Amino acid sequence: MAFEYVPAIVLLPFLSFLIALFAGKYLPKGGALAGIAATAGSLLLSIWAFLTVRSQGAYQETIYTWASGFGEQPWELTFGVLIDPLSAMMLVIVTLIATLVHVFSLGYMNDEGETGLPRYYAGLGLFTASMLGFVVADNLLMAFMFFELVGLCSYLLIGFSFREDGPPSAAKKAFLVTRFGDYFFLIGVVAVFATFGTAAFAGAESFPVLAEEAVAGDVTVNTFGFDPTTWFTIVGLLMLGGVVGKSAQFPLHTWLPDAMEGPTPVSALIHAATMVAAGVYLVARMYGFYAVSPTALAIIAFIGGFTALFAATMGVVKREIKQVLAYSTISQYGYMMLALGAGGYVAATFHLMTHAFFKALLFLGAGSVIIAMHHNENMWDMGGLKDKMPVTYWTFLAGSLALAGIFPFSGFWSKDEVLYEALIHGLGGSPLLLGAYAMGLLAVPVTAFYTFRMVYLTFHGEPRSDTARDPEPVRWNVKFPLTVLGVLAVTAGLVNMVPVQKVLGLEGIDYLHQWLDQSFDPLTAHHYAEVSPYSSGYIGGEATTVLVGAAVSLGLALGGLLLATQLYNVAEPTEHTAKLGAIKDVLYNNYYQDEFQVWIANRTRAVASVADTFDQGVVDGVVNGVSSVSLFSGSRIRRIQTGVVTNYAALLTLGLTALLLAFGLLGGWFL
Amino acid sequence: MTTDETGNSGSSLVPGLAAVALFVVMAVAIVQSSFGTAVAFPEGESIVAHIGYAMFDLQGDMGTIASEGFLAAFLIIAIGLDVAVDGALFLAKREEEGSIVALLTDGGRELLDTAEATTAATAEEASMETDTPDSTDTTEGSR
Amino acid sequence: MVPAQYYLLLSAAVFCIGLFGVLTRDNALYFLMSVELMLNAANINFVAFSLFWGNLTGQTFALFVIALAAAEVAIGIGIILVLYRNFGSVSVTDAATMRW
Amino acid sequence: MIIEALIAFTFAAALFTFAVPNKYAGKTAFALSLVPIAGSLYMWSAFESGGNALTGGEIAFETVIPWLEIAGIQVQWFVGVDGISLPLVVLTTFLATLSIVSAWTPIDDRQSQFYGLMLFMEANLLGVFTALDFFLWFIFWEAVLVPMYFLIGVWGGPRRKYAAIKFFVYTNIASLAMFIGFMALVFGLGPSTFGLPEITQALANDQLGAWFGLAPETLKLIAFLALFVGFAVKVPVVPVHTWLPDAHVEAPTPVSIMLAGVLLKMGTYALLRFNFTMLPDQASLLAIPIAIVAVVSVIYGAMLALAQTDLKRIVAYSSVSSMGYVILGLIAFTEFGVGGATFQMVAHGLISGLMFMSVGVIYNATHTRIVSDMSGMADRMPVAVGILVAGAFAYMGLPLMAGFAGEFFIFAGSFDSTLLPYAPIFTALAMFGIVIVAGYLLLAMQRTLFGPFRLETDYEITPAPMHEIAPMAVLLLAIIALGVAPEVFLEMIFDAVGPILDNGGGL
Repeated sequence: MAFEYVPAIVLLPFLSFLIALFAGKYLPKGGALAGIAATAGSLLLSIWAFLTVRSQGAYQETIYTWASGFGEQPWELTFGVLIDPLSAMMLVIVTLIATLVHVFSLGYMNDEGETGLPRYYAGLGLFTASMLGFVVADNLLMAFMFFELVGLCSYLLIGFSFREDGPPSAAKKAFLVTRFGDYFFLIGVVAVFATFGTAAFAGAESFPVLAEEAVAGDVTVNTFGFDPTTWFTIVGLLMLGGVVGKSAQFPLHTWLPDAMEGPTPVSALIHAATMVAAGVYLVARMYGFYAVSPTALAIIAFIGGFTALFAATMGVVKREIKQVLAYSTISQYGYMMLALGAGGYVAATFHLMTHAFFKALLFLGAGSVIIAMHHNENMWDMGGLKDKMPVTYWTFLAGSLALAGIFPFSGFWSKDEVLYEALIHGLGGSPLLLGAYAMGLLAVPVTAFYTFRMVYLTFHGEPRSDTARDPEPVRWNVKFPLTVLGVLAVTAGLVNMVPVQKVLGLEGIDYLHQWLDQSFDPLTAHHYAEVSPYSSGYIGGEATTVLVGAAVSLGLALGGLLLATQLYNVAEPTEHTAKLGAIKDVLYNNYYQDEFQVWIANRTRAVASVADTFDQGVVDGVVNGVSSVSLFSGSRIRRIQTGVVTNYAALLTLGLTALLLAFGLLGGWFL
Repeated sequence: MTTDETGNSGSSLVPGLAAVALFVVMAVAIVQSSFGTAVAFPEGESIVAHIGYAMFDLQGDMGTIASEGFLAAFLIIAIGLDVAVDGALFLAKREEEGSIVALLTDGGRELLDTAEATTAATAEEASMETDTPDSTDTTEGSR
Repeated sequence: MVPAQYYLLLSAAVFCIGLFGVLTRDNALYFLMSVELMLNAANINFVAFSLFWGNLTGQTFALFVIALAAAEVAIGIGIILVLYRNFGSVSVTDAATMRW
Repeated sequence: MIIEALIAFTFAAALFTFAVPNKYAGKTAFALSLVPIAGSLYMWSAFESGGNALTGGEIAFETVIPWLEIAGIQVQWFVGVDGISLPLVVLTTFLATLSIVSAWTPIDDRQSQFYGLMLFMEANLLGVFTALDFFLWFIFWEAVLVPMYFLIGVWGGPRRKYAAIKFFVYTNIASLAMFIGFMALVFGLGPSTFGLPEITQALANDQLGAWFGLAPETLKLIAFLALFVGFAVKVPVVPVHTWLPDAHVEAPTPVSIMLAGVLLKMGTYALLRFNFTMLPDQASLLAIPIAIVAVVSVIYGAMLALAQTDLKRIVAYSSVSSMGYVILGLIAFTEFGVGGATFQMVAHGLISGLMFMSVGVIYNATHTRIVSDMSGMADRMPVAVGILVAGAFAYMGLPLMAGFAGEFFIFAGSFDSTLLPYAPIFTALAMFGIVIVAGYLLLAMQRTLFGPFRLETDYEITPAPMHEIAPMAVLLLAIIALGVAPEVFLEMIFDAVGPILDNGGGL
């Protein structure tokens, strides 16, 4: 019953997009109310679908045939919905955050008197629709399509303030960098079609299942002359390009900090909670395909672990509050990738969920601070906001504790499970994973440090500017979303208390594990665990390993927190970056990654202008050369036309003589 | 060739060699060729009279020597000759100022000059007006 | 009877003499005369082959050619007059503005 | 009968428009051009696909009337459509009307002649896409050049004469090569008519004899090369593309729309009809060189677009790039490859039409097309810029817009090609074009449309008038509709493409 309304989950925000776009300027609040109504409606329908999945199991239906082939390529390119535990959970997350962000936007955009509100709400609506379309997609092609649409909305919303110089440039960069990743993704999609003839995620004829059977030798597919495993690794890595781009993993992460040029609610919705999650979600969606390829998994884990550490170090020195959050986002998605690569399907999904809540919370909290600070984002101008905006402070603190991974906030549970999975599978004979685990572990104290550096600089100490002394108050429409998310950030971890279960031996409190096992047969969590190439190893026993792992990561997090307290929880904090020496410059400049990409872009344009010169000079030069040769010879030959009639007569005579001679010789007249 | 003989009339004989060459080629070809025996005209018939018949398409009724009918050609040539004579007169009658032929060859410069001269003339002295009709009369009279 | 080749040789000779005149002279009046020669070369052929085939068409046509020659001279003289008027001479080399 | 009626009406409309006073010519031409739209829509609705017209499939709306006889070969008035040509006929009628409307603002001189020539061109284009007799087809093919020459040469920009002559001479020489190539085939075959179906089927049945001392295989190869060169210029592919940017830059906006939207498709349409339908074996023999040409066109064209500073030149070079995809799809010889290439012809026609129209609207307001001369146009012309942005994204292959559908079909088809060696590598290389196209379009948009408002030329910028926005909106809607429901054309295209693949395509 509920499943029949699943398309409406996607279409409702789309409707609000149309309303805001065409009628927004005639509506009160610039179309915000339509957006809130639509996303709230989607939220309710999603919850309904979620509950129905719980009672009736997963559901898949093809809704629309986009194109269908025949003959040797009988591919059905369809749109359909796949509602299983993973997508139902994601639907609830996306619609919930979208609704809250819409409400928050009332405070951030409408109350601040921004112009272009219909465009803003149209963008939000289209984004929500595209993201939901991506989430419910039942095949890779549909997923790719909505993946791209999500990118478009990101472009439109980052570049919202198009009258300034920064946002359009950041929007361009975001689209271009993710497009570069999507290029590989598209090759992957095409390769999947060419290999399997289908791109369905679920069902007996779905490509992850076929891949599994092909590796086992049960079916043959077109692997273009490669060994099946090798070919699936290649295809999987190609599709990983899109994931790396969208989820801002190294080396395509550079767009995300720039994307903070967009309005803060957009950063919360798109660049923290949902769109960036699309990449990770995609890997989780077709995890069965990756599971057959150990190499691809190892690469995913390594990219994830490296990004987690790499991005965290850059977050340490940033001055703007949103920049810190941006790098922490990159870093946290690194954890999810690490989990996926380490065979921790549930762990990744878990962290995806908790991160969505606490990062949305942190961004909205930062938005609240930015409203209060009259759009000054520099943390060194803040300070002492704790007393003036208590709701923001306490919720922000909850989010920060979750981000830092402090017991018992949600982030602790999920991050701990990620690291645990990496650890046991690493110990089980995958030294590469241990390397990734080490990087993930190293990132823990760094994360805690920059998180609390941010908290202390923003809320503690003495106000360091006039605006911080007299901040602008925020209204209910800001506080309400913060409160909801604050509660979730504290409690969301309770859905999956695996360590507690393992240590205390309690059965049945790993709700998320059970939940994700309810899907169609090959899409279940324990099936993935079976397929994945890893085996587990423990330090001592399982419970010991859990305890050791949790203790180490919690200890490191607390260490980072304490260091931050030491340095910045003072009345007059000073910059300590000078102590980093030469590393400081490297970190400030983001390891010169941006410079490197700008350099690549400039090289490309230099090559382009060389090509242009070549085209104008050589290719067109040949054309013009041919024409000038004929023009020149024409100008010479026309000199025959002397204008003197005697010459014409002479030419006629000679011509006639020559002609007669020719005919005579050929015809034998002179014999 | 074209430049150095503008003054004197027809000095260079070199182009004439082409004519000689043409003659040589034609002569060789002619000498080498052979024709069958000639048919010739029947004895006793008046050739001139038969030409007359042919001219007026009467050869079938009156004559015995084969020929085409030329009445149409005769009439066309007659008209052609008339046109030629008229044309010759037309070309010959034009004198000085503003002739069409002059315009064709000088790109209209003369017309411009004439127009300026005329305006200048009318502005300066009106007495000249009597001269112009006079000259026109003379031209028409010569026709 | 005289063989046809002789007539043809004569005609070719007359034609080439006319052509020679056209090629070597630049006085337009010479041109008229030379062209007259060339036309008459054609007439010789007409008449010769009229006799050869026993058909009067050639002879009749020769008459037309003569008439055409008259017309040509009439026009030609007119053109030469205009030529003289515009260029101050009857040399064909001076009337060389229609080139290139 | 409907096809003759359509062509005859359009010719008559052209003549009538010539006689209408300048002031009313635009509106008259618009009203008259609605009739061909209605006709083509009727054809579309009444069309029942029945295979490929050339390989013996059913020909819809067919008319065969003997006309002339040349060298013992019968020339016929032979027209008809199949699933390949019908979408192009619909595209032609639509774009012609929209470009006529888009001419209302920029064309302020000799309007009646301008619109008359536009309609004349439309009539000939309809002829090109419907004629099934080579002789008839060739007449229409060449007759398209004449109005185009005048439209560029009379109403064009400062270097219009250079551009018009270059366009005319270049494409005409190409036509010559093509004509010779085809005539070699005709004389080798000695068919009884110039009908394309007869020639195609005779070639498929190996009826080609030796001619002029050339063995049939050699003759086919020569003919294939001559035809390919002839059509490649029209498409155009690298390295015979240089007439295109010049022609586009000098041509007025509506002419650019027709040039990019329909005229370029003549080349790919003819490639499909002649080279790939009649001589599939030669195509597979030359698969690698052709694929190289396609990939080079995509990448090189896109790189050139990246280096341009004139908005119109950017779009012009990107057409070279997009046409490269079509060639790649054709050489793949798979359902999705060839079908996608045909679909891409229509899609690119609409999208490039929209892009040129948008650039034209900006030009009408600013009187400049140089990127560095302006910025922040979105501030002054929000609606036009909005549609331009949408069009640019369509060009980049945004899903649910026509461009993505075409490109995806082509990529999917060519990746899977069994005929083209190293197909996945060629496909992957060509696909990199989608990154570069995003690069240059986003860069150009960022510089001209966004940022603080600045304009070097002294013109007051007002929002674009309704009659400039409306055709853009129509095109955008069509692009989205085709992107959401490609089946409307794809089904009939696939139906007509299938027999081509059966006919050959494998060595």
